Amino acid sequence: MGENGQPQNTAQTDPVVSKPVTRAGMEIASPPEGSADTAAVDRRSFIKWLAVGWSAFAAVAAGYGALVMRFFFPNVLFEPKQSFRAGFPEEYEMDKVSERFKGKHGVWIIRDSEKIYALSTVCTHLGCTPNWLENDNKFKCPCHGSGFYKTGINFEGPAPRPLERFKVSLDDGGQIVVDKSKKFQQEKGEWSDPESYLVV
Amino acid sequence: MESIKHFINIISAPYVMFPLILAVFFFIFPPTDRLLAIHKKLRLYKLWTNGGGIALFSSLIIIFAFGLTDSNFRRIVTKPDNVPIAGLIFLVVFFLWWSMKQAWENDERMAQGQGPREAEDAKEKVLVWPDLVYIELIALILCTVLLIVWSIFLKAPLEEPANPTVSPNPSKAPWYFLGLQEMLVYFDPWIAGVLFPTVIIIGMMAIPFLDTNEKGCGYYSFRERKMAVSIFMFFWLVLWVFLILVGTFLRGPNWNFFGPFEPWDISKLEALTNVNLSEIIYMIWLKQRLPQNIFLREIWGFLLIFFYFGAAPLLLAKTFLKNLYARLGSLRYSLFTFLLLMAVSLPIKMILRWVFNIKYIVAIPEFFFNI
Amino acid sequence: MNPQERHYNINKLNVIFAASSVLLLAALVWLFVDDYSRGWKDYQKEFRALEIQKTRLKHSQTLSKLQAQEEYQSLGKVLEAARKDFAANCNSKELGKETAQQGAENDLLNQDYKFTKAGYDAARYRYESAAAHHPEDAGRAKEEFDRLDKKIQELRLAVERSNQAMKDREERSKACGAKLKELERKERVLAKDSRILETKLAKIDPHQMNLANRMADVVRDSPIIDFANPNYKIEQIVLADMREDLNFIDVPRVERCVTCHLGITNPDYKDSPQPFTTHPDLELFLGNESPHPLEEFGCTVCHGGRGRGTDFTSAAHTPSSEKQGEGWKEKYNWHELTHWDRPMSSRPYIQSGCFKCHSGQMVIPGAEKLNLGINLIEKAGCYNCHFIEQYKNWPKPGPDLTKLASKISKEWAYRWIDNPHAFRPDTWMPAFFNQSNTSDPQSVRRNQQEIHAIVHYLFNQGGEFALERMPSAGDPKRGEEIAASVGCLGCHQVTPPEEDQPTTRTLLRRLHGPNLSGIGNKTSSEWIYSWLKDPPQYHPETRMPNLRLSDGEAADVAAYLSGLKNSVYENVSVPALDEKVIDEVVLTFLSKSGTLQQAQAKLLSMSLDEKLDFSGLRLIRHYGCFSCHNIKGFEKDKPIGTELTFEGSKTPHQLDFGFIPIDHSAPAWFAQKLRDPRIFDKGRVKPHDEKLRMPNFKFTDEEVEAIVTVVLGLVKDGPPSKIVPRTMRNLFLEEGQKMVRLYNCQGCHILEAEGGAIQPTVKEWLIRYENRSANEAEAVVPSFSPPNLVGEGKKVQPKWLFDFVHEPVTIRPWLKVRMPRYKFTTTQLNTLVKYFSAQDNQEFPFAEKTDTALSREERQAAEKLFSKDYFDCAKCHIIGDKLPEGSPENWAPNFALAKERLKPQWVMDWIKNPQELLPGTKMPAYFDPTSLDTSGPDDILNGDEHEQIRVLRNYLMTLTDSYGTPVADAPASLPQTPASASF
Amino acid sequence: MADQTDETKGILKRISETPVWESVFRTGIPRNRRQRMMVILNNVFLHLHPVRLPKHGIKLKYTWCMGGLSFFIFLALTVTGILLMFYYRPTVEYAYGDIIDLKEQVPLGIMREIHRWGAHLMVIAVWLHMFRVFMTGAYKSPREFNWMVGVVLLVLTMLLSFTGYLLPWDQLAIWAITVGSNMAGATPLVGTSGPGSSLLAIGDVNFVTPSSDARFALIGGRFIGEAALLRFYVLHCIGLPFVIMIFMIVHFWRVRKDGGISSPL
Repeated sequence: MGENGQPQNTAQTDPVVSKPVTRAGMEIASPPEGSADTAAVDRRSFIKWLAVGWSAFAAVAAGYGALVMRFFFPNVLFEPKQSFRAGFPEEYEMDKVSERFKGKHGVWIIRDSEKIYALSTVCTHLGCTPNWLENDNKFKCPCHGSGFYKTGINFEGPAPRPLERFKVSLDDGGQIVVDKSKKFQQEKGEWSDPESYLVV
Repeated sequence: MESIKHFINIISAPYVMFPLILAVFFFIFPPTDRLLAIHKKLRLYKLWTNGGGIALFSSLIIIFAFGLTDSNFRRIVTKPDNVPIAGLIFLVVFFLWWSMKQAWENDERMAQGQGPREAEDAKEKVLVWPDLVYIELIALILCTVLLIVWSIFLKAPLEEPANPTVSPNPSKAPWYFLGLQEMLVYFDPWIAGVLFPTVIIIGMMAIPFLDTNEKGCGYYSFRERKMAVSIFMFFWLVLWVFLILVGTFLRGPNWNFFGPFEPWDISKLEALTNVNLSEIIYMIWLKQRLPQNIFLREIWGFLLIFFYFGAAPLLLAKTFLKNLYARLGSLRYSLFTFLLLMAVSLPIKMILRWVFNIKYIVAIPEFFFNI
Repeated sequence: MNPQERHYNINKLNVIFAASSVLLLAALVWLFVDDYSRGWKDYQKEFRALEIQKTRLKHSQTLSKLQAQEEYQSLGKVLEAARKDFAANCNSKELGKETAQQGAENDLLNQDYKFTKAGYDAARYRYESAAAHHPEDAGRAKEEFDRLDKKIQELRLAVERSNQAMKDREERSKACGAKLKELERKERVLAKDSRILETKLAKIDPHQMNLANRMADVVRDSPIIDFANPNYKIEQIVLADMREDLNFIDVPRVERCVTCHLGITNPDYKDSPQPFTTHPDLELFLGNESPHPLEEFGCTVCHGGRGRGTDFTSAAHTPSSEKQGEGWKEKYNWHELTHWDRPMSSRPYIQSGCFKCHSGQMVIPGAEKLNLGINLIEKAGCYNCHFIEQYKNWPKPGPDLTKLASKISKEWAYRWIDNPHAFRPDTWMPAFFNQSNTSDPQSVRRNQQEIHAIVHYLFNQGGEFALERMPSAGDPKRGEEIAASVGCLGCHQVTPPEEDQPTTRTLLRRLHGPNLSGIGNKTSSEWIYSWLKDPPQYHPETRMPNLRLSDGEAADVAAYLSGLKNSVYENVSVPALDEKVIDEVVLTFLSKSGTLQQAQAKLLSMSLDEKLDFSGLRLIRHYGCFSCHNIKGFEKDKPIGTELTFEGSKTPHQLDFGFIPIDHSAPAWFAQKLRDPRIFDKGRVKPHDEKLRMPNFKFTDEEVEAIVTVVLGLVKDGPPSKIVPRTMRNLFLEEGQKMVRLYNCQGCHILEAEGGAIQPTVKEWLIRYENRSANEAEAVVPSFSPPNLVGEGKKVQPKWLFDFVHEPVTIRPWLKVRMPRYKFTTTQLNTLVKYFSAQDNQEFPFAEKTDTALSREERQAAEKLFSKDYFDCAKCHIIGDKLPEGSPENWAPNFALAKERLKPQWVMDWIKNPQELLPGTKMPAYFDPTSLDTSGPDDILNGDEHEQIRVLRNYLMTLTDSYGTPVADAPASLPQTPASASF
Repeated sequence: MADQTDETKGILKRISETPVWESVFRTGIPRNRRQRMMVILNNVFLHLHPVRLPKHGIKLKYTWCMGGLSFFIFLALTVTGILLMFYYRPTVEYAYGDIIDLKEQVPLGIMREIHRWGAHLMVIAVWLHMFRVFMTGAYKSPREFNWMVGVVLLVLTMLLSFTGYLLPWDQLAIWAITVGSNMAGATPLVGTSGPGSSLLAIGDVNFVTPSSDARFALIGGRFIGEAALLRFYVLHCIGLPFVIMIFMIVHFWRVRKDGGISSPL
């Protein structure tokens, strides 16, 4: 094995890849040895194949990356459903914050003189759950001290923006349906979206 | 007794403690020759002698011993997950002292024209078997002993079963991330939680390339590389370890500040009267309503940021940091100043908050873009 | 020689590397494509096209309807004018500028207030905490607090003033646009439906999208990034309560069926092709208001199949027929999902899914096939040989055979056992002999002798039944009339069954007792007479009641019945006894308990009688005759068949398909088994006594399907608590329904809106014996049939009901049909009473006591109402002995019974609105339930209708047998009134 | 030792002369210099070390032994972690109960304490190691690359600790992880509550949603739940240890290749 002349033989017998190519191959290993006349042609084909090979390889590597990334996003979620029925509008007292669905669905339902809206119980700062302080008439987040008015507007603490509201609508039977998959943010001017409240 | 506690409570407030540390820090770890002269005049290097060490340690022990008589302090410090942080304080102080002591000894030797002690030692070669292998074995045996005894004395914490609807007050991240969580008070999550960690990692990796000083390799030393050590100490001790301590021991319900001897009163209120830069400019100075156009509204903040990261390094290169610029070259210099400005932005933001009640320089909550 | 120490040609390596890299890339692309192309996406795309088409159509319809609306058109014009008006008058720039200026000041002031307030709150806390912990600092803290307090009071005033001013300004500018706003609101309300459709179209219809959205519509579903926000995605429902049984552990059910069955809950897709079709019964299933909403019950709970499957095969779809299966193979590349124990139920057996949860109920509303199957199982008595948990302790369906000798002849018995269906095609007695595995001459020969042995044993039991002597020969004609009228036909038939009559549950009620045609050939008139007089005398556990016939009536009926002849068996010869074959039989059984030699020795020592006795006993045990009949000597034997309690959970591997080329599925096996119980012996070589022995019930195909449906529903993985809650009420209902079923109450009565099987025969009787025309008869049938028992629990007092069922009395003397007397135990009677109470949600056993006392004035008022001048109650109602005038079909029950029989509250409700309680009743409505307060007579009790009804009720509760005499138990304080004598 | 009989000596000697012994221990008891060198060279584990060091390199005063201890604690955590895996099931139903059982019934369930405190200790040890390296200027040429690897190891150490924090599935765990993982949601562009997330949209179709952002990739759901527990478990037990091992191998290799312990020039 150690002292065979195989490469030369192959090069000689192979009509397509003939001798010069072998030299070109050597050239990479030791440039000074190359023969000048055929080197240009060889170099071109050399680079061509190398380019094809490595770009394909790079694409494959990118593909692997995409594969792994995609793998981390499953096609279904086993999380609880995002919408729920919240009873009839008449069940909510005027100007009161209802904590009926705080625990189960993470939503406050609030009725004011004109409308009913559903506030998310997720603090916009870092996602803790604020508490409704009836006496202070405000929501106060226990984690970092953010405070919100009944409307959900932030007025103290590190919370960068008001609480989010959820889509509310009436179903065929006249019950309120809160859809948590659709959010409305005050700072984007979305609270004027008619889907974000129920006129009562 | 009570008044001492009260005093400690007051001075440990970040807006007292932090400026205090800032004021003292650069005298203890002087980055320049001028500060070093003051340092020497004040005989602060005595800290790095055996006597200084004893003083440091005994004061630390006294503080803890004194603190542990207080029920509030005891409750916080003896929380199982906080015990390692108490340990961390002792370890950090000890190793800081030890390294600085060796550094000063070497500095003295070199001042007298001798090489560092390590150079002397290095002349002699030692076979690894059995000396090194043996002390390693002993070290890991002792380490195991420590772990076992610790585990016997202190049970790992286990709280109530997870409940996604009830958040404990306060909710704290694991202690080594409390520095980041503390930063959240001053910065938006995308900066404190994403940008800063990334910059910290990149910055740390960049250290060998920014520090072009060839001296001080392979032995403890301070004077030869005081700028590097001083900056590192500032980042590590002040912006990392200190913030962890604040986050662990001094942040209570509602992430309010509580002194070490103050009970964690859930109803404690702090006046949070922060405003954005745009509000100051338009509402208070110009007595106008905020412009509807976001860009117009925040243009001043953007200009300020641009100046801070764009123009300031250039100005500095021409003035204060002329020498540094010359030494580092433009690429290294811009990376260095960027990292430095990034890091300094935290104390700046803190001070802006405390002094001017500034919440955000640029506030575009519509796009979650607040600086 | 090789200074570079090289071996391969580097260029060649480059080419190979390039080629293999490209190959790898291709493979990777293939991998992505393969992962990306999933069948359900095509369905979703198809559905979307359908949805667009439907929505477009609906939208254009709504829109044209809206535009045709006059109101809308005029509103449009007004609105336009209002808009112009608004633009001209309300939108001044100056005003806007002023508002902005004022707004800025207001904002600043508000912010100032907000901050001061925050500082104030904090100062308060500091003061409080200082006062508590550091009193020395409290003074300073208080100072600060007081300062802020003062400041905030001032600020507050300013802020309020400023806010008010701001509000006023806004109000003013709003007022200008108020009219426009109101008009716009009106327009919104009118155009709501069309707007909703428009928004929907904008979401799904690419033609309604702008360029960006159209691009996004394509991009969002492209490979790799289709995780972010795809159009087409797997829809699933996770059912936390409907667990899936994975052998020893329950896991939540995951239902992905709706990924393809996209229109399943939307009634708009009724006519769309599968898989988009709407569910055929949204009222009962899937709808939000239905008892089985999709979110809670999903699909596979009822249908079976693999809920997690997302392609046609992996969802374990099951074809309804082999032909459909072939079609599926072609169309969907379908194959049976072999490694899944619970494939979808195929369409014919779909109702088996109901039984999983509803197996405690006797009747499952809406599941007709299943109900039929349950009835068939009960009638055929499957549970006697095959233990089924639900039918534990049910009675044997066949007659007692211990006293057989008194009833029939040995020859007749032989012929019957040999081929029961020849004599009585609709009998429940199955055929044991001459079946597909016993039709070879040798088996036939052996069977003949086996029957002889069985008959021998049956006639040797020694049971005694003393036949009563008939008082007279009886008049068959009168007997026929009696049989037609007293109620025999609620359970029996007297004519041979019609060919090709579909099996229904009503028919089964009339097959409750045997078909009596041909009974004259079977037994004697004496036996019939004795039986009629006292059925339990012959068969202690019989469910045949005592019709309370007088001796003469019984004799007439006996004479009539014995005249019903069927001579089929006259021509059937009974083969002679063949001792050699009997020996063979005896030897078979003997050799089972000893060596052959011992058996042969034993055989030699036996006489023929002994042999017959011995083999008869063994054969009855072998064939399981004792399961359905009481036979002496088998009191402790256990059922001989496979237990069926969880038969539906059996997988095909657990069933022996033999050499029969049918589909290897459980339903196919069960169906085949029922059609020909012995078929799986085909091609097998077995000794006679090891052959399959299940008898043939000659079920029709539809009956087989119904029974298989039930069997497939006998599964293990029902929900643990079953879905019907185990409340007392439901338990009472179940128990009661069981009795109703066992004693065939619905053969005569209508209960739970079912039953009254006797009614057609009543009609016939009316035509034949009462000379009514067919139409007339049809109209009055309800009056001459046993009463409809709807609301019975509300109506009658429990104690009365108990007594009545125990010992019936006549309530409606005009009825020929009569309530028979059952030999119910106290428990059974209580069960019935509880059942009726539970039916109507009545308190049981106690009800509130109602005071039915009447004052003098009240009594007079009541009598007036009762009289001819007003309601004329006595025109129809019997009062004690006093019968009303007019024809009996207009008569109504006896008032004298009211006090003991009826619940006071019910009487009031009844007077108020009889139609509500018993739709179609003849009782006239004297009050108008829709406007009760004005419908009664005005001159009695000041026209207070409630009072009128109350006194009338109280009055009725005082009436007794001897109508017209003063009421004995009227309260002593009230003067007894002789006024009633005027009637 | 002095009065050891010849016989016992003979037994020890005989054992150490058996072919089995010799096939395992090539060097014999390292008595002389050569043997002491050979024992390091011939043992794959000890081979981590060079044969000889400059004297300061073995001084605790110089090294603090923090690198070695970090590695040792890692090994201890690996062993205790593997043991814990036998009793811990990473599901919402079982996780919390299994942790209780480690304390209540599992023999030597103290493994959990050792694991937890070891984790804290490892973070501290790694920090101190970094501190020592900085103070001795050991990151300087030619050790720049190894410093960078060290930074990666530091980050991985904290991530390992962070992922392990969720596993007991108690209030402490999920809320610490909620606070931590919400930061991922603030990642610019690819986090729903990060700046620029609304830029990744075409028309009305938003591509960064709570179920497709950076936070989701981390916790496998829209909130901390079953999927997060499983992901953190896999990362904690397999993913991150695998990565950190690779980096450790590189780290150790480069320590040797970059000239061993740092010394004054």
